[in-house]
Amino acid sequence: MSISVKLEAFEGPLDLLLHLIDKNKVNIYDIPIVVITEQYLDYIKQMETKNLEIMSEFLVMAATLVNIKSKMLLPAPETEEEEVVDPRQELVERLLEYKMYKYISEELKDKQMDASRALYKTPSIPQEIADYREDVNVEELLGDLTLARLHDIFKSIVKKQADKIDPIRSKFGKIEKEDVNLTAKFTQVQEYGLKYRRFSFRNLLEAQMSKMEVIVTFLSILELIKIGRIQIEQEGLFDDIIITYLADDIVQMEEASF
Amino acid sequence: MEIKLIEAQIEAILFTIGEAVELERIAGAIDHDEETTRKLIHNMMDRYEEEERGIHIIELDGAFQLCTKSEMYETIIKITHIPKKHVLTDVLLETLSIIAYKQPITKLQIEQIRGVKSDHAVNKLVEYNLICELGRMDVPGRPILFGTTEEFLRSFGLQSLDALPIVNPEKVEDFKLEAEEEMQLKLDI
Amino acid sequence: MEIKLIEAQIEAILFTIGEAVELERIAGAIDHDEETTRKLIHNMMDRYEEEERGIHIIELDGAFQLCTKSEMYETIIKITHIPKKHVLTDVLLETLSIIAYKQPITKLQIEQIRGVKSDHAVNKLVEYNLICELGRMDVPGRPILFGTTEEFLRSFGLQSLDALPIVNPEKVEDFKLEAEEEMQLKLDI
Repeated sequence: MSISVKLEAFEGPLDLLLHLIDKNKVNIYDIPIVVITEQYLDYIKQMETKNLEIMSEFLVMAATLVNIKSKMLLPAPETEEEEVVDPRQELVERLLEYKMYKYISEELKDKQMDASRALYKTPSIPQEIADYREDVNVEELLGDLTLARLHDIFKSIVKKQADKIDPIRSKFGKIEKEDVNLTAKFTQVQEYGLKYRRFSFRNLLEAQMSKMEVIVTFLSILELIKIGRIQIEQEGLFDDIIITYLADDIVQMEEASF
Repeated sequence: MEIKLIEAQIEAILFTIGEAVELERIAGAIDHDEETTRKLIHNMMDRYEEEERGIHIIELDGAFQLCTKSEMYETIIKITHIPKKHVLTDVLLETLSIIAYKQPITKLQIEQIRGVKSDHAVNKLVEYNLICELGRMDVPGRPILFGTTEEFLRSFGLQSLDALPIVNPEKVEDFKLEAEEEMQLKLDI
Repeated sequence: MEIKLIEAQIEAILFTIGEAVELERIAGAIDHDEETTRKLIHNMMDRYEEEERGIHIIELDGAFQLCTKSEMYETIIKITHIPKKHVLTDVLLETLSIIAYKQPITKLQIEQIRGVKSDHAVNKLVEYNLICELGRMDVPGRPILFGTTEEFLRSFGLQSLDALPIVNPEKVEDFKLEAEEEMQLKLDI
């Protein structure tokens, strides 16, 4: 399922999400998270941005979506007192707030249009008056400012600047965008399953090279659960998940509902 | 005819200075207290409207400025070139809306709402003099707090921040209904 | 009500342009012949006088200009002489401290340290006579170098820059060279 969207036409992850919600004509309070997540990932896959910063912003949202998606696939914990919070709630609130500001900015745009039709006059203060410049009383202006205080202010700025330099990131040389192919990963995960039959979820994730690979691997697992090709067990909360590969062959991406 | 004279003085001041003049300064120049001065100016404002003049007085956060009425625009551009104002992109407008409603606000807070880095937008808005630094927030790192300027009010035809368009709860309900209708539409198919 | 509107248009034109506008141009803008336009303007001139306004229209060799009446002169002088309140805000203090300890420094370098555009702060500090231009840096664009004024030193009871913990006069040249090298480096990239 590929969606044709104009690449990089979005201001950010929230903007893209709103577009997808709009496009799918779904209720913002009831986002079909699976569909939207898939389309979202599909979109960022097409993004050819070399700008790591922009890409990472979109990836953070991808992780959020996958997180929500996984929470929704899991059975809700049976608690009596606590009301079960929809995992989508926080995202919905953010989206609504963002949507509100988009609406306001449209209103402001109209206001600016109207206001730009009012014209002003440049000052016409007679030269001899304009030439008059009152003396600023520096001493009064500085008040009880001491040199020590001025130095403190300076030091705090210099310190702040030093803090800004991230010791880890500043050591990075060049970071290149890697291609994580969803179709290939989907097949790869099945190959892994066919080989090991019963394996640890944690080991599988640890074998992944990057965050993007982890995300895509995780998505593949979810998909394989959905189409009944694997089974999972977990002894206790936060224990490792053991995956059993049930099938004897491998399905291609097109056959699955990705 | 004391009042006539004072009004003439106020008109002359606003005309000469051309920019927004604080009530305080006008009051000082005409030698009256601020309350009286404000009343006088408000009276003048009404008269400018009644008399269907080509110019009027606008109020900007307690300061006053003379400018042409917007209906005059077409005629004026016929004989003089009006320099274009900065065109604000959607990104800038969106960032500006957030700052206008949430001020004082830090860059980080803006970024949390927008979901994207906003350095460029914030810097551009500072450059256009639509926002300015208000000081620093008293938390570790002491981030800069931003707020809107007088130029912002002028550019958007707002008397004060109170005149910002209000998003009432009904509007939010509308968004919801809209979304639901869209949903219904889908179910009907 | 046609005449009212045309008069408003003429007022708006004269206001916006601020200088003398030839009858011909005004006539063209309001779409009337020159004779009619002249009559209209003369009517307006009479009215401005009758109403004892602060501004009036003057005729200069077939051109017209809006200006304040000469009786208003005293009031205008008064307002321009009303001292404005000067305050050293956090923004100004911060900028001042950077200039004090890093001088000579360009605006760009200040902005790099502060992370925001600082034109406003720099201009204000110059206006307050706390900083001044020291010269220009010898790189493309020849940016202005800023430093503190003698007045600033005097206020702190300092004899010279020597007394500032970091900077001394000999070092100033070094800093300047250093800065120029850095600048050059950047341009080379």
